[in-house]
Amino acid sequence: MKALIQYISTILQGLLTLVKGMAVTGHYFFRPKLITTQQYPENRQTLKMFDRFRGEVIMPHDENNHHKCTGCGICEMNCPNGSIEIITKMIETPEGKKKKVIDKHIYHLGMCTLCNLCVKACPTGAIVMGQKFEHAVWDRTQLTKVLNQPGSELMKDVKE
Amino acid sequence: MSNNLQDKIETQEYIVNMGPQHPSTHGVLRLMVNLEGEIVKNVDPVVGYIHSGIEKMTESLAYPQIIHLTDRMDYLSAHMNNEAVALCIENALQVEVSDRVKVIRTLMAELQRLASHQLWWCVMGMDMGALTTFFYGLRDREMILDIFEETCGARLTLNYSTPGGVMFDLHPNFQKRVKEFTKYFRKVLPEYNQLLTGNVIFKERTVGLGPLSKEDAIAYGVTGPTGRASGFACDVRKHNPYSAYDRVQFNEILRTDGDTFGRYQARIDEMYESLNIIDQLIDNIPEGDYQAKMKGVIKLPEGEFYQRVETARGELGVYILSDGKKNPYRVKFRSPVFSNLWVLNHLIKGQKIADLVAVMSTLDLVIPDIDR
Amino acid sequence: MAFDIYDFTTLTSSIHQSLSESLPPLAVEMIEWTLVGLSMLIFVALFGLILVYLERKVCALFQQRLGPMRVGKWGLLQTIADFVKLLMKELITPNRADKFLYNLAPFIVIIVTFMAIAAIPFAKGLQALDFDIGVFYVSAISSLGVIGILLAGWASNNKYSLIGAMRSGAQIISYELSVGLTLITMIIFAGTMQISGIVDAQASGWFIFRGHIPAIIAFIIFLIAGTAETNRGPFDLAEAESELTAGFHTEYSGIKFAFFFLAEYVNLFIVSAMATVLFLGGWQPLHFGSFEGFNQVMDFIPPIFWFFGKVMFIIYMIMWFKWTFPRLRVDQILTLEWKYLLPVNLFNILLMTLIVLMGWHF
Amino acid sequence: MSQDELISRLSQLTEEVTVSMGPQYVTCQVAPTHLHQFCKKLKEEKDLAFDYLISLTGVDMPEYMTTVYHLESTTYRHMIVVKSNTANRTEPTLPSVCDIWPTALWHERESHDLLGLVYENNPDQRRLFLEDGWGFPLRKDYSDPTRIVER
Repeated sequence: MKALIQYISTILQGLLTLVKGMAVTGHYFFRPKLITTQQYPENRQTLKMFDRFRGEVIMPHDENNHHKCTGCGICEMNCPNGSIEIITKMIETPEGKKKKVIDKHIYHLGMCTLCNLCVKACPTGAIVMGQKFEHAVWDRTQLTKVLNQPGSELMKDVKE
Repeated sequence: MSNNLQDKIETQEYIVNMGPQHPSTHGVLRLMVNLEGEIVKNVDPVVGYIHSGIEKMTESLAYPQIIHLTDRMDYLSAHMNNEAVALCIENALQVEVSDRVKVIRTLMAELQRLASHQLWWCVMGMDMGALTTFFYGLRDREMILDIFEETCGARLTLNYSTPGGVMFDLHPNFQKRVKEFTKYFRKVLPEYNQLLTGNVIFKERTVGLGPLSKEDAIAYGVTGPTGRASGFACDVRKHNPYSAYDRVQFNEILRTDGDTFGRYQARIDEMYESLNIIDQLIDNIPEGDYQAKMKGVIKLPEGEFYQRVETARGELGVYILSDGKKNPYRVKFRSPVFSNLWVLNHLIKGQKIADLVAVMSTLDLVIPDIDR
Repeated sequence: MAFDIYDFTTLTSSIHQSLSESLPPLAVEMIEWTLVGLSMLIFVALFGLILVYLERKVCALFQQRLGPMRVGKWGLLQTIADFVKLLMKELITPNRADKFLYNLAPFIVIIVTFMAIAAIPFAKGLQALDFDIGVFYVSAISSLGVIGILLAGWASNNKYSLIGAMRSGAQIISYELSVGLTLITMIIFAGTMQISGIVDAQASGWFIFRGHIPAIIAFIIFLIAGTAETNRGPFDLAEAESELTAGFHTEYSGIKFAFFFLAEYVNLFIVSAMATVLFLGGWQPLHFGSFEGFNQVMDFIPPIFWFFGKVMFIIYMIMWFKWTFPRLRVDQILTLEWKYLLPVNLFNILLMTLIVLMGWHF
Repeated sequence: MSQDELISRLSQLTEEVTVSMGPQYVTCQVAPTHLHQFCKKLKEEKDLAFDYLISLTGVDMPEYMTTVYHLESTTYRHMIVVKSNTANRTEPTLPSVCDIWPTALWHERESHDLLGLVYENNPDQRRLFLEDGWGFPLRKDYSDPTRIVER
């Protein structure tokens, strides 16, 4: 008799736990407002990343097409993956002195791990992390970018 | 005639190749499973499909650069990995970091542990066939990832610890968000229990399955919640406190059953403990610098340094052998999953295929941590 | 052509009459069979598509997701797009598969489901086959599907498939017993095996109310065993995605895979329809004793809506099971059947017999 | 046991061991011939009880190959480092400790795979990550011009 009661109670208890589980899923079934998923490409306009989001390395230019990069190469040294290459050139300043300036700041997004070490190490704050996160391209070569815009110059008040 | 036929029939070993592409191995792990009907006779894990040679790469990198590679070992406890290397370097250089850094690191580590355990929970449910758990777990994990993203700029590969501090100061919203999260998560965790822990089918499938004794856990070096469920007191946070773990009160979750359900319950309990730790620290984050003054080029003194931290999966050891240059001479990561994996064969012999999946998910394998 | 939404016999008999006026009896027979077959085919295809869409939406809501939203409004055309995709896919046959059996298996599965659907009464007079052993016919036919699954698993020459097929075999053979016993329980109560007769007997009240305790027990067991019969929910061992990748249909692609997929959903419909017929009164509206006003309102709703409403409710329950519970292990499935469902079932038959003998029912 | 006590206790254990204080932990240098015996004692002596092998690291010093064992006692919570060198680089052989600590089986296998160290009496000395015939990438003289880019 005892075994029979135990047998029936195991069945009932088992059914009870099942009903409890169903209560949780049922709770959410009837509350479609709690849905947390987003429809990504549709909500592109409203989608805003956090201000520290590390999407890619960019070099901000002001309205006169001036940047802050002196071409010192510290970011290149700090990069663990070799995704930054600095090509410098010598120009002559109006005073007649020879000066080393940046020719091309080459950035391989395909090799970048977005570790933030270059941005942290940059003494002049010339490069920052961008917010863009949609990096898919058709061709791998498009991932290699030149960060300084053509014809851009060093800002006046940046110390070397 | 019939005798003749019986002699002709050959019985072959039934070897099923689970992986490297298989829904329940959670990565490129390959298991050669020797079956007899449904019964597993032997499991031979084959690893190396995602070996990235981190230990070799570190030998040509400067110390701050090593840290971002460790994100990619156990990507679910990225912060703890970063912290381990940072602590090891600080230890070697005798740099004292500020209290603020210590507390920030502890908070981040506990959030990371929660995120990792949430992912483990939902994947465990999915392996057992309850697909809904997967979405509930991810839903809650998203909140932690948002906190990470706001402060560190990344969701998975944080690279937040640096030698001597952290990469950024805490975001002004950090405290508010974490408090929101802990309040919400304390409400949701009982739901987890209602949905999966108490379920009679789940209990039937896990209780008493694949028991691991304390002696075996120590002998096989099984650490983390997996080892603690067997009674192996291996919580590095408790026994060799680092960062701010010496100033918080928390219990080391120790269980005696050591079966699949014990390992499951140990992780659920650890989530509560992590919430406790966060609650103790979140309101009193001391002021201070978030980055100690470090030299431009970090060179470790000659010698060997070892640092142990507790990741979400167990004990991570970082062994750095330095010859005084700016690159380490040899770095070894004693990764928790590497040691935990090999106990699988010991646990699963004589059980069924479905049990293999259940046991594997309570070992909580992250494959890049095995391969490194 | 007379059409009455409350009684389809007028429609069918008017078609029969108009055909008989101009054609010999044999041709009439042929044309009628073709018409019935075609309408069944269209029904199965359409209902399968709707069920797949519903399943995706229902499971999305359980999981706090949106589900398909892209193709058409709220993703309504998603399953049609999927179907077109499946039609266009290449049919791959594994190298060392048993070609004949491999190709035969999906057809067995789909034909069996078609055969079973013939006996389902959708509304008054809307039933293709009305044997005097209708219940027996449905239970006999629905157990044939496992042959297709076994053949598929064996012929694929895939280790996962074979394990899945073997599991499926063991499972269906066991649960056939439970389904059969619950059917017997209700046959004892109804006193007939003719499906239309069972439905008619429930005009004064559904069996689940009239049969009280034993009928409710039988209903719960039928739900559990029926879920197992359809290889769904916590009993989807034959597919067991996290263990056996896709189980018995791992190697199938394109339209052959679609047959298995469709058969699963049509089986789901058949089980739900049988539960409706046996417990929830088929197409009979809900009546409460002497509430005349209420009963008249209920009568106003056409029987076909009653039938599909009840079927959808049971399908929803089975989906709810699937998206909540973890999967059982193979030995636990057998334990559940032989240690719990079978004894309870046998006891339940005794109880039902007693109740019918003593007239303790409503 | 404090670290000083550990040093004196370990020095008494056998004669073939040089015990010194490392940067963090007590370090024991043992010759390969005595390694197995020494490790067995470490585990079996009641007051030492080093039952937990945390980590096993193979290191390629240019002149010799080393294996570093990090050990902990789960009862007393003291830690030591054991090292053993072998000068033979073509076939560096050390005794296996996998019968003492089963976890060593796979750590030794990893070390064998990446450094070419051979552990005697280890039953499973297959390659772990790499294919047969691959070099030993963690050795300092390993070169792979196609896959390694020098900076």
